[in-house]
Amino acid sequence: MSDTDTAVKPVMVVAAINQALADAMADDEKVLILGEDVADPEGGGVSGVTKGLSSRFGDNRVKSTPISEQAIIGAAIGASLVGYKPVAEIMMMNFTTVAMDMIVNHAAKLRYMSGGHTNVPIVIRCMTGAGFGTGGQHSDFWEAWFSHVAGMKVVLPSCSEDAYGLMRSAIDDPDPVLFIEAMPNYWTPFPPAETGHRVPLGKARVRQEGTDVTIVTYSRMVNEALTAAKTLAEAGISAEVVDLRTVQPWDEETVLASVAKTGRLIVTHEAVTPFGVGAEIAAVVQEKLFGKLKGPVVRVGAAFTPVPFSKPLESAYLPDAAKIADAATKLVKG
Amino acid sequence: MSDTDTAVKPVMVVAAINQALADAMADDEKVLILGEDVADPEGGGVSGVTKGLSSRFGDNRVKSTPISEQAIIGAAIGASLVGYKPVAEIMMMNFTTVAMDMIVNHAAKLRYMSGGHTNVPIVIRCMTGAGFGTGGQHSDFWEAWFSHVAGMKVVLPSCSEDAYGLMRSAIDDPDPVLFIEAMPNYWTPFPPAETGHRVPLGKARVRQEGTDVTIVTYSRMVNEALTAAKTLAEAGISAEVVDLRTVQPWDEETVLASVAKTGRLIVTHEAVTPFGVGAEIAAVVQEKLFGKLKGPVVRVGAAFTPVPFSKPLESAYLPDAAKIADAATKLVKG
Amino acid sequence: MTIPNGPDGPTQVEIFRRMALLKANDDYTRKMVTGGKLFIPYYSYRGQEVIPAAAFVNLTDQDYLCTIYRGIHDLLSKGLPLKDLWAEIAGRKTGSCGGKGGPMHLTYPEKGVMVTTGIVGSSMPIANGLAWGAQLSGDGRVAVATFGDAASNIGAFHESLNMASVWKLPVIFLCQNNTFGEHTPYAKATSVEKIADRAIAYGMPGIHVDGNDPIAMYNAMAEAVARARAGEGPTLIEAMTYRFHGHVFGDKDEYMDKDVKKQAIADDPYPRFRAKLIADGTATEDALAKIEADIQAEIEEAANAAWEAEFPDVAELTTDVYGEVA
Amino acid sequence: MTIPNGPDGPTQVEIFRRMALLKANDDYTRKMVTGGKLFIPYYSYRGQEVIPAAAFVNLTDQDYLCTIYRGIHDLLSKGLPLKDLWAEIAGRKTGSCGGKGGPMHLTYPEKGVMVTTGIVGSSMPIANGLAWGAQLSGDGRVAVATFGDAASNIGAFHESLNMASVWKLPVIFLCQNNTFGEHTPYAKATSVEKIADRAIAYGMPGIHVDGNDPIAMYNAMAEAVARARAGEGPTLIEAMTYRFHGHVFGDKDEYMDKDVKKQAIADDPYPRFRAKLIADGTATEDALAKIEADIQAEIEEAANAAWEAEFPDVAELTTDVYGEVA
Ligand SMILES: Cc1ncc(C[n+]2csc(CCOP(=O)(O)OP(=O)(O)O)c2C)c(N)n1
Ligand SMILES: Cc1ncc(C[n+]2csc(CCOP(=O)(O)OP(=O)(O)O)c2C)c(N)n1
Ligand SMILES: [Mg+2]
Ligand SMILES: [Mg+2]
Repeated sequence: MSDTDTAVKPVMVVAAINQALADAMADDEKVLILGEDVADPEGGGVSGVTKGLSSRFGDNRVKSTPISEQAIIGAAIGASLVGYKPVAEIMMMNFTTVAMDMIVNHAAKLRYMSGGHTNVPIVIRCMTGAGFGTGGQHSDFWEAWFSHVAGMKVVLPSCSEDAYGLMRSAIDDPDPVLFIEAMPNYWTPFPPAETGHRVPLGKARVRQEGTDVTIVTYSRMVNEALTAAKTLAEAGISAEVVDLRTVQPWDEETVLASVAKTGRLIVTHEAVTPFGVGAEIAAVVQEKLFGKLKGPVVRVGAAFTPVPFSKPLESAYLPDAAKIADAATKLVKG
Repeated sequence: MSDTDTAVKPVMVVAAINQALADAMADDEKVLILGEDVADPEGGGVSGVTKGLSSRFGDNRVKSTPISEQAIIGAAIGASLVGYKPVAEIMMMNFTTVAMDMIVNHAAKLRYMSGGHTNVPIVIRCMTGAGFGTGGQHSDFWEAWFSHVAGMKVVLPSCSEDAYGLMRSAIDDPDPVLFIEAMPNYWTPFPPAETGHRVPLGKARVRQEGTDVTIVTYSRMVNEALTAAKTLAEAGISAEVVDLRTVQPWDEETVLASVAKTGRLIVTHEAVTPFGVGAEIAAVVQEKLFGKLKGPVVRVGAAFTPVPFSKPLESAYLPDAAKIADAATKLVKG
Repeated sequence: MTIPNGPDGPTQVEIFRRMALLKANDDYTRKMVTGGKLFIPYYSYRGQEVIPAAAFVNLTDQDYLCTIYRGIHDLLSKGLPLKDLWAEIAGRKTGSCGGKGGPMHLTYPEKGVMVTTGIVGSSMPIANGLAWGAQLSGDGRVAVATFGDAASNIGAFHESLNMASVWKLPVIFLCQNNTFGEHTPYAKATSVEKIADRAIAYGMPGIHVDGNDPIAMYNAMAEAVARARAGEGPTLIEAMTYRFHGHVFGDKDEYMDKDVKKQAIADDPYPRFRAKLIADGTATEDALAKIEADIQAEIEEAANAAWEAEFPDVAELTTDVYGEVA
Repeated sequence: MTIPNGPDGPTQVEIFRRMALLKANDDYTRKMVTGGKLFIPYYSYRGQEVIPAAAFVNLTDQDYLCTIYRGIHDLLSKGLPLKDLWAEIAGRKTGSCGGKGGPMHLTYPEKGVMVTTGIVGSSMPIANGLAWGAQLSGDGRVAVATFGDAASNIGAFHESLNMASVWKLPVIFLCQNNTFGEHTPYAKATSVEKIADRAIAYGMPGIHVDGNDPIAMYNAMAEAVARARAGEGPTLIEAMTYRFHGHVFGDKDEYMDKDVKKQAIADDPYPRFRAKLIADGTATEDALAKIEADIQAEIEEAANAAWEAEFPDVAELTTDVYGEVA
């Protein structure tokens, strides 16, 4: 936060990411941007995240691409191998599926396979999230896939300050970082970050302290968890909310310390529950805190279905504050 | 097994899958095969799994394809939408990355997105496994990815009888099934299946009964687990070995029954540990059997690295009987 | 290949009827979106109606279609009933997909509408499979994949056209070149002057046609369909057209050249073809006006039925994920 | 574009030296595999040596290369030192990748060897990025992606050539057409007579060249390199050749026509070029023989050094997964 005492104006997440990209480009001329529609003649990205950047830094450093996701990531990888720091946009997370080979077989592995003689400092941005009626092919959260791949880092900011700070750290990072943006809170105003702010990758943030139950989450679900915490407080349950911010690597230390204190853990994310990030956290926590938990680790994720279109189904599909509060209440009250 | 008392000749896993495909094609003319090199002029597949089938069933039903994995899965999906039952080969699991869109955005979702008006009864075969010095891009196990996608089924046989029976069930199944073959036990002889044998998808098999610890596993690691069980028996530890056979959906009932009995669980697979199938099983078991476990659920997977080439590194990377036995001993003896 | 003689009078009227249906449906949909009755990301196809209207009169209900998010014109011309469409885009249980698919995933197998995809390029690999099925069955059906100009730059396009050619599949790749991929103009993304020329890379006939000319469009498609039915393999058709609105209806379409857009709208093929039919004596003003009025009534009826229909029960959330194992 | 005059005498001898290096290295590798000293899946390039030998004399150490599993000839011609190669394929810690990469993933940035991939088609998208880097830096470097004929049917090929053309990247797509993709013959998988013709689809020059003719191969590459360095964009080169062995060395190569194979081996370009150099008076028998002898000694020395080197320590398993965060 600002160290002056003037009131700071909240900024939207899109603006924070835009600012982070602009500041990174200004600080380091090796930072590049590429992706579909990212340059200003094309509107600066379909959500305007890269608005103004091509005008300011030139067409060479901010390039609109053909619809060719393999070529986009390939271009980013190649440029990164020779000293550039590309930030590649793959519009929606579901479209990463056409570039998976480039991401997991190449970006993630080139450092290792070359015995450390090369590395791939790229950032891959994508957005996702249900709630807009975009249906089955535009809303999935697949952070668990990429977290299962050695060599990848996976980041999911929940607010403007973190979006800025995580993006700066992702660009600084010497390895490929998947940066997943939650559309449903793109346009929510949050307190801004200071210029140059960094959020170290792999460091969680305790968003609210509590003593009865820990709620571990990230991305858009942080707001739901905070809302749930309010509901729970009214019912006399004190919830601690931990925003992971990075899921690969995730901050075991912070999570274990919190759960050691509360004795109870809810993990919640928008991704479908089975084989999701919650499974990994549950697996680690039940092992490291065996015998010290007051109840099982409970997961609250989306229903195990494709994302439905129809509003009532889409709402039922999604986890939310009410479902988190319910689960926490059951866990605490038994 | 055969109900006659003549000694049955063991068959290799490759032969069992070949037989299952042949029998399915003979039983149902809608069954098709496509993939790179699968027809006989091309050798009947790089591992010979489809040998003899194009000669017997014709070039139309067994088609060698261009190196075009998206087109391969697309062709399978399209044909399946109009009544065929294609079995598509994507040679190695790492190459599924170039067809991920077709698999997870389309094959897995078309039934749901069409409100049940269409369905995609395809089988996608691929092989994988470290141990052959093929390095970082030919050996990954990514069953956890596909298990995270609603609409997919994921099968990994460990022996010839199951390979036959699971393949027959996969072909019968009305939905997309990913059939993952472990190269390291392709050429191992196992007891054969009876003609027409089916192994229901989602049903585990207790390969060895025991009372002190349950080892849940699948694919090639089943043999390692059985070897570990022998070592453990010598040390006075009685291990129950459960072969999941299907990881999506996995047989919760059998696993929970076994762990309820032994009070201890090791999950082992060749995939890297973090965010793997073991995480999901641990998460479910710690919840459903909370307070009834004698120790934490322990996972034994590959190291969290890309697959290294050099033999000593590759061996260190892989989980094996010794690592399983160690983990089980620690768990039981504390 | 015999060169077709062009559409006869009744066929021209049928093409007009479909154009009228598509245009009126787009107009009404935009009205409903603007008015806040319909909450969907709407990819208006206004300006592109001629392509499916004229092309698909060459198809039967048994032929297959794979289309894309911007494909409601394709779907309607292929026979998706209005009431199934409207109920679906309104998310009602009476929709063609029970409300689960929505506007980007409309499916209606009774009329050969097999897949609507939201992933650029993905209509093509699946169309190959439908065509392979038809080839194996020997039933004479053809499969059509529609897609945009920018989709011709994605890998799936290449793999599909190559496989279709090698396998001589009865499939037609119908590219609707509206000169934009989202906000990016054609030349900034595409390295060839005419997408039709890419057919050369696959030893396949490529047809470049004015997709706003119903007669030319009909003829191009007739030729491709005849080739496919004769077992002579696939065709790539590039139909030139223009999108009157932004990529998603309501976006700031500042990336579209104002003058080009103005001119395109002035050249709207709909009134032009309407006038031509009357001038030719193929139809009377009254007859066409009646077609239009009937269609308008039908659309409003379908929309109204949708508003009144129920939403799917929440229990539907978890059905249709997997089928029943026999 | 100025048409090059062809390689001068010393360049021809250098081409021969590289051919000799590549051939002898393949011969020796097969011997080591057959003899059980080397446990690797070996993708022999025997028969394809002329392509990188003649093409890459046009490159500097600063130019970039992305090659494939069947690319050890490319790597050696680009300058990968023998001892780094042998130690790597033997899995030793002294290998170019510390034993972690192995024969399919050799990397040696000092000589511009940036990526060796085992995924068909994936050399191309990354080569674009290297070329983009060169373009941005204005350092005059070019990037070369090598790949096989069958790889020209995969999506990454298409996306890469299109982007390279639109962005006018200094990249050369060098297709080594050995008439097979694994076991599948060219025509069963590829829909166009000449892959070079696919350049039309990208508004890019396509060159079809006899990849077994060192002079023609040199000239084709010289032209492409000149174009790239002049900022005139990418070139697709299809170099015709033949693979003397099966896809993986030791496979049953029954899918290869016996007569064609016999003829190809009879036409081995290596002895032909050797004889030509002597006949032309470009080099003496003694000089060439000395080149061959020196190379043989160097290869054996590199291999022997590899056998004697240590394997990486097991602690190396978990290093190089992530770098250090500053
Ligand atoms: C693989 C993939 N990448 C990106 C997108 C986002 N996207 C949706 S439509 C579109 C433009 C497609 O343009 P074109 O193919 O010309 O079709 P049009 O929309 O003009 O009809 C893009 C980039 C997508 N849906 N799928
Ligand atoms: C995406 C992908 N699909 C399949 C394979 C398996 N594969 C390895 S080499 C090869 C044949 C490639 O042929 P070509 O491109 O002509 O190169 P060549 O081996 O003849 O040099 C195949 C299919 C792979 N490595 N990657
Ligand atoms: Mg377009
Ligand atoms: Mg080849």
